[in-house]
Amino acid sequence: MSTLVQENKDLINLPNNQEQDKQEPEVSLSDSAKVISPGRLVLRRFFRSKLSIIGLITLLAMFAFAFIGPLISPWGEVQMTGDYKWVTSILPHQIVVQELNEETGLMEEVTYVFYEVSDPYKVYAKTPPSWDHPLGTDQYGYDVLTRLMYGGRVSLLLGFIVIFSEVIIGMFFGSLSGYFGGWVDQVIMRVVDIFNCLPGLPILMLAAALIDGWGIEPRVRIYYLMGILTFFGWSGIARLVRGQVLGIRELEYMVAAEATGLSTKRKIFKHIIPNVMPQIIVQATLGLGGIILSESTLSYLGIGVPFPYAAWGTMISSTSGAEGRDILQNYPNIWVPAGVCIVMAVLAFNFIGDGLRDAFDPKMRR
Amino acid sequence: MRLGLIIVNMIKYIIKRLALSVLILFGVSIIIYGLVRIKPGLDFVQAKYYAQMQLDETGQVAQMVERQREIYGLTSPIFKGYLKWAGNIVKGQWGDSFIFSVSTGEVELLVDAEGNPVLDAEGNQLTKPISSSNVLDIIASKSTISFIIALIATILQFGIAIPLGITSATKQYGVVDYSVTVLAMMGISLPSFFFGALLLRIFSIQLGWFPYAGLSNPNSNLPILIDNIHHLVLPITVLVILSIGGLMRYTRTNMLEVLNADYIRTARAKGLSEHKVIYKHAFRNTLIPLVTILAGILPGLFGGAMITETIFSIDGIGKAAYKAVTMGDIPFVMAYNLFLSVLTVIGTLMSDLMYAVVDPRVKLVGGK
Amino acid sequence: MKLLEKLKTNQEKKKALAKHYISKEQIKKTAKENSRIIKELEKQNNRKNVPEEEYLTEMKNPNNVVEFDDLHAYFFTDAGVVKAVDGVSFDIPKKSIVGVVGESGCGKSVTSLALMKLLQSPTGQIFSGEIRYNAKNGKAYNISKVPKIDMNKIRGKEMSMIFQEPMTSLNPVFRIGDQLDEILFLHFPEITQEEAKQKSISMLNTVGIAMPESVYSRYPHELSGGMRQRVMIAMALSCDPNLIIADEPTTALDVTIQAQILDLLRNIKNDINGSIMLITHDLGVIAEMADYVVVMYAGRIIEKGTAREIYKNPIHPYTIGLQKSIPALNLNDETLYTIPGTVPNPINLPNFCYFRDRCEKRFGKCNGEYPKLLQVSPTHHVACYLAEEIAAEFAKTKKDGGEKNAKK
Amino acid sequence: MRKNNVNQELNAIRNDQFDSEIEKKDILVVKNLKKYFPLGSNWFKKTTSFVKAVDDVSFTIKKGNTLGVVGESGCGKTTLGRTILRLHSITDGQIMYDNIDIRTIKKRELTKLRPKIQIIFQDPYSSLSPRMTIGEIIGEAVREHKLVPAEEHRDYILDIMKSCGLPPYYYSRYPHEFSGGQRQRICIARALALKPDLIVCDEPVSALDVSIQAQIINLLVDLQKKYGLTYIFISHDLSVVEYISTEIMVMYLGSVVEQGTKEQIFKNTMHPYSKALLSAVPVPDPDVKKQRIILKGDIPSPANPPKGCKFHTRCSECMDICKTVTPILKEYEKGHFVACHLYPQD
Repeated sequence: MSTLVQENKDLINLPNNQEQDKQEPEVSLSDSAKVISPGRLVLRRFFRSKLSIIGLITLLAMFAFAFIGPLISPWGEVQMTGDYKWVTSILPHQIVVQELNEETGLMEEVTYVFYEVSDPYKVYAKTPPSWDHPLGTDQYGYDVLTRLMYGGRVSLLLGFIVIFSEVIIGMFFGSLSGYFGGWVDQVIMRVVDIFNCLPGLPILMLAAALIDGWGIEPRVRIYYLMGILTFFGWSGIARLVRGQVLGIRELEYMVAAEATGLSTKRKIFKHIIPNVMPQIIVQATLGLGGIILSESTLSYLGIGVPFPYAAWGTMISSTSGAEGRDILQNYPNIWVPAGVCIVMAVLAFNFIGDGLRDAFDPKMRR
Repeated sequence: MRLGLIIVNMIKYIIKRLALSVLILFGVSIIIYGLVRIKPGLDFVQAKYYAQMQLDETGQVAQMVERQREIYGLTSPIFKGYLKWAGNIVKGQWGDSFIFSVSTGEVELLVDAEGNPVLDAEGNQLTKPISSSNVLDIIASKSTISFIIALIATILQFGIAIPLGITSATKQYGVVDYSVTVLAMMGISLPSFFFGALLLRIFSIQLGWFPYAGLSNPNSNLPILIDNIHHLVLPITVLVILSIGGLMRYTRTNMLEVLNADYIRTARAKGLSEHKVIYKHAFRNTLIPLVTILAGILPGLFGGAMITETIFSIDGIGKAAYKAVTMGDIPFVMAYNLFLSVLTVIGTLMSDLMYAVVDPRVKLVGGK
Repeated sequence: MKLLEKLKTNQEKKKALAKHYISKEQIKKTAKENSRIIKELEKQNNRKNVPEEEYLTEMKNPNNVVEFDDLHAYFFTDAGVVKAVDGVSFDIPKKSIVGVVGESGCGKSVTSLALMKLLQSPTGQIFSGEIRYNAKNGKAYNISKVPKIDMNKIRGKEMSMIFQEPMTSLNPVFRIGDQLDEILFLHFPEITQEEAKQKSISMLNTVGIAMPESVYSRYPHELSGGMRQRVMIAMALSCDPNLIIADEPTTALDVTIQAQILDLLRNIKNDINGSIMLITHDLGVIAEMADYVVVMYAGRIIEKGTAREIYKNPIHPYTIGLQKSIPALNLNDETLYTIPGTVPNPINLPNFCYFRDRCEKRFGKCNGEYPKLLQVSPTHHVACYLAEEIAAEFAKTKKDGGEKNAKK
Repeated sequence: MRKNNVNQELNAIRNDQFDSEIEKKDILVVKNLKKYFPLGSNWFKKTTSFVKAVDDVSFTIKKGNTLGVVGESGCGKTTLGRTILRLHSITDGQIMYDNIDIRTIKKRELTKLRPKIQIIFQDPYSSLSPRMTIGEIIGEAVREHKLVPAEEHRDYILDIMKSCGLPPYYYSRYPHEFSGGQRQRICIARALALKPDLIVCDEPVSALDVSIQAQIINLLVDLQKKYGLTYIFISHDLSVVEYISTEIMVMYLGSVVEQGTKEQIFKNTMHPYSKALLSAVPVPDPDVKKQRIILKGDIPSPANPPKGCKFHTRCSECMDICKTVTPILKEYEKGHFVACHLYPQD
């Protein structure tokens, strides 16, 4: 009989065959084959989809552009182009220069308001694309390409930090609510309900506008922005986690974990969290796109990333306001690239998120 | 008898949900008020009138500022202040906008110093329109045009997205399916301000097919309605394209799920044509999850589209809110947020009720 | 040196294993090939305005309702072609119950879905073979060639189906009455609303529903599983079909409810003028219900015959093992007999007997190609080399008998 | 060696008072067990009605025996199994495992007791966590309870796997690679690894194919002989229960209708429901045409069971008394209990 046993896994050790000597087959396929963990299976399925690969490549390219690009670029984020040796500070539409006051014979700071390439200070604002400035310069004379890179830094980094904090908070409250149930669940879910009823953009605007009034340093304001986005964004993840935990709690392997007397810590960290993770990862990836959109919208409204720091939204906001029509009509090189960058980043995250969802759950394709 | 029981259950359910809604709105108002109060230094009312107060000799401005601060409970500690503000909200005093005022439609009869009516040449008493900067009045007056735009956009959105979503589900991996996926992805990924600007640049500035901004053109010789529609084409396009993607995907996913159900196989086994299987048996079941979307429509209908209205200079509530934010009109922004939250709560309740209408399995039970 | 050796052995191991895995190129190739085949078959299926002559055929035996003739139903997946039904031939005679039995994944459901042309398109396709159907009007259709549109006239009216899950097989948003009436309106367009309602209620009465009027206006979720299955049967009966396909009709039900439903099925079989194709994995149910039994294993028929032949005189080791491994009431043995191993992977099946590796009676011949279906009695067929002798004997007597007859 | 330690710990929480009451061999004594699930509540969060999933069930199992629990859906057999492990809170009654009162012991002591009573589930697909290897699944609770020294852990697990018919290379694999029958073996190994005395088998073979079903049943029987296990075998399949059990309990809507040894239940069936259940089982023999008792109607909802005898709505021998008076479970021969008005009730 054993001569015919080749790669049949189940023939060995069956109660029926126990009388016969059970020689385990030496090296069969099942013995030496690679162990495919669920994680690797997901990755394999993920890379099978063209769209997810496109998304991943786009994202990597954008990261390189945003984080390596500025190191190569000869221009700075707030470096004005022109013959401006005397320029000491810059604000929107105005420069302050040191000038000789002929009456007193002293050097004095004089503020000039400018709109265009102007003599005698030759700030090269709104120059068309050239070798020096592949995408031209904007209305302040900054290099558009370099600003795009710095804007990418803000958007991508901010997106990742915000989603990470959201996931941490959401997972904490969601799993608490789903695992313990009862009044804990009631309280947390009502709070989540409240956050879900808040209007998205308007409440962000209210918060951002109020913080605007605090007169915080521009550098620090980005962190406040992150805080606001996290504060108003965690509830969705909490609700998702709660639903998942509730579902998993009913599954028989959780009952088995209870029956074998595992500790609560082990049940949560070994059984619940790893099985909730797939959904969270998908949601977080898709959410990243949303956060980038929110951030750029706030920046567009002028209450996000503050000037003079670059953000994609701010760059597009040059199409509104006093000289908006002019820029909209005559200088697409100033605002179109920023829009394209936003679309590309959000699309990339959406592609990756979709790919991951299909990979995690092949039955629910798209 | 049975109908009676259903109605009683329904009323019980609604009462219970309303109680819950009040709780939620209570929480929402705490967050909104809390945001306003965590501001250090000068409070927003004083800040707004700071310059005027310095120049004010009669003390009128200072009085007005004090009245405003009373409304927002800024004079008391935060907890008491909240109760004061919330009480005012319930009474209907939502505060005054700093920057907007609208005519209430009523007029004040003009009188001179002695109290005699001021007459014009023909002997009629002169009048002065009364204006109000109460935020509720402003919201009411500004949301009309926003509502019209949103209504058209929503109808178009549903009318286009649902058939397309169904088609792409039934012809999975076909041409329609791929185009729908791409379109949906674009819709989700495009920022409205960028897309609006692009459309303006191309269709208004470059090609000149559509007007640049506003609602009507006084120099136009078109009939007023046609002129309005002409102005609204671009903003509505933006709204539709941006919201259509999500709805299409949602329809598609749900349709795919329904098409895998056992009862669809039963319907096919009956000998029903594919058309009937999809548009009768599958579609009714796809409607069930689609009803949840209704919750989001209500705030969308009355809340205006902030960015789109701004870009196309349409004087709706969205543009007003945008202006209020940029100019620091916090009373208006607070009211606007609260207004939207109320709409969301009502929308959720309505969609839950609709659920019971669409899905016979759902029973509204007051107790549970 | 050692490192090199290790590398070498690793390489060899990889190579040895490679044949067990599908490479990316292979996947691409199969996907491309699959989509080509699917497209062709779908084109065939989606034709419109096809003259009836194209799919008309002759029954081999006019006393059969359905004749499966070398049916191949495949699923074209990216991992390879799943030959869910691979060369199945059997007949369903008029006014009889034919039981199809086998374990999950043996292709019994796929066979019935192929007959109804309800295979999950586009991956599931009837690849080749004929299914001849003897219609009420005396015509014989070749189901595998009938285009989708014309199939709608056959489904529900000529043959109908009862599914396994009564809980999910009725549309939850329509009332029972609407779902019953719908099939009547569809196949008898001239029927009035009143007549349809009358007919539906009488149908509900037939299947033993106590208050048909009240059930008529209820929603499916208000009924129990047994009641829903009765409604499904009423729906299947309402157009007086030639053939009812019952795909595991009682698996999801409780034992006492199962007894009710089986009783009902037995009764209606006497009332109606048709046959029943009963698919189940439960040998007990088949024994009680069926006149003829077809045993399937891994997409093929391994044994078929009358119920008595299969139960009293099984020949194929799988049939024997299956019967011995059920713990039957009051038939206690010391240990339960088990068939070792599991059902083979349906992709890339070997070209020897699929049961060989689990079979206790295998011998040298079993390494040869897949055994043909041998006839061992006028109604009994077995696909096993063990039956060769009996088959030869039978062939001889048949020949003798034939000669005798001829002489007479 | 380690096992003794666990036993010592358990001895500490054992209540000796009961020693005299029950025989030493009785491993599990269940008395008047009730499990009610709250069903809806009014505005003030007070439960107004219950589903009586398990209503006054008593039984005793001796070591090495198998108690079969039979019944149709909604009869409370699964709830009974889970309540015995205190996976549900116990509404009322007493569960004594080896003189330990499971209802009243503290959570910490319960955790220590857990390995002694194990459970196997119906669905082999949802009872294994998809992100753990087979070795982890079987071994994690062994590690948690420190049943074997850390250095012997792997060998111990491999040993257990071997006795469940699982080849050693499964150790580092994931559940998604295995079929239903193999998964069920893994579940059995997980339970067995904790050196249990009692295993509650909750429909362990209902989801499996016929040929695999036989393999699993045989494995269970072999393990019982080898390790002296006690089973509570829950199933709706009478033939499987008859095969594996020594005693049988027939349940209907949360109550026991008949209880006795296998021979008593099958040879001398008394309750009309048991009779109907037995006659409803299809026999795989075309020549046997048995007289079938076909019950009328559906199983009533457990949330709203009929008054009197719960079975009276479907019973062919229903009398007037059945509609009003609930029959009590009474012993008619040694160990054979029936709850039916057809037999003298006092």
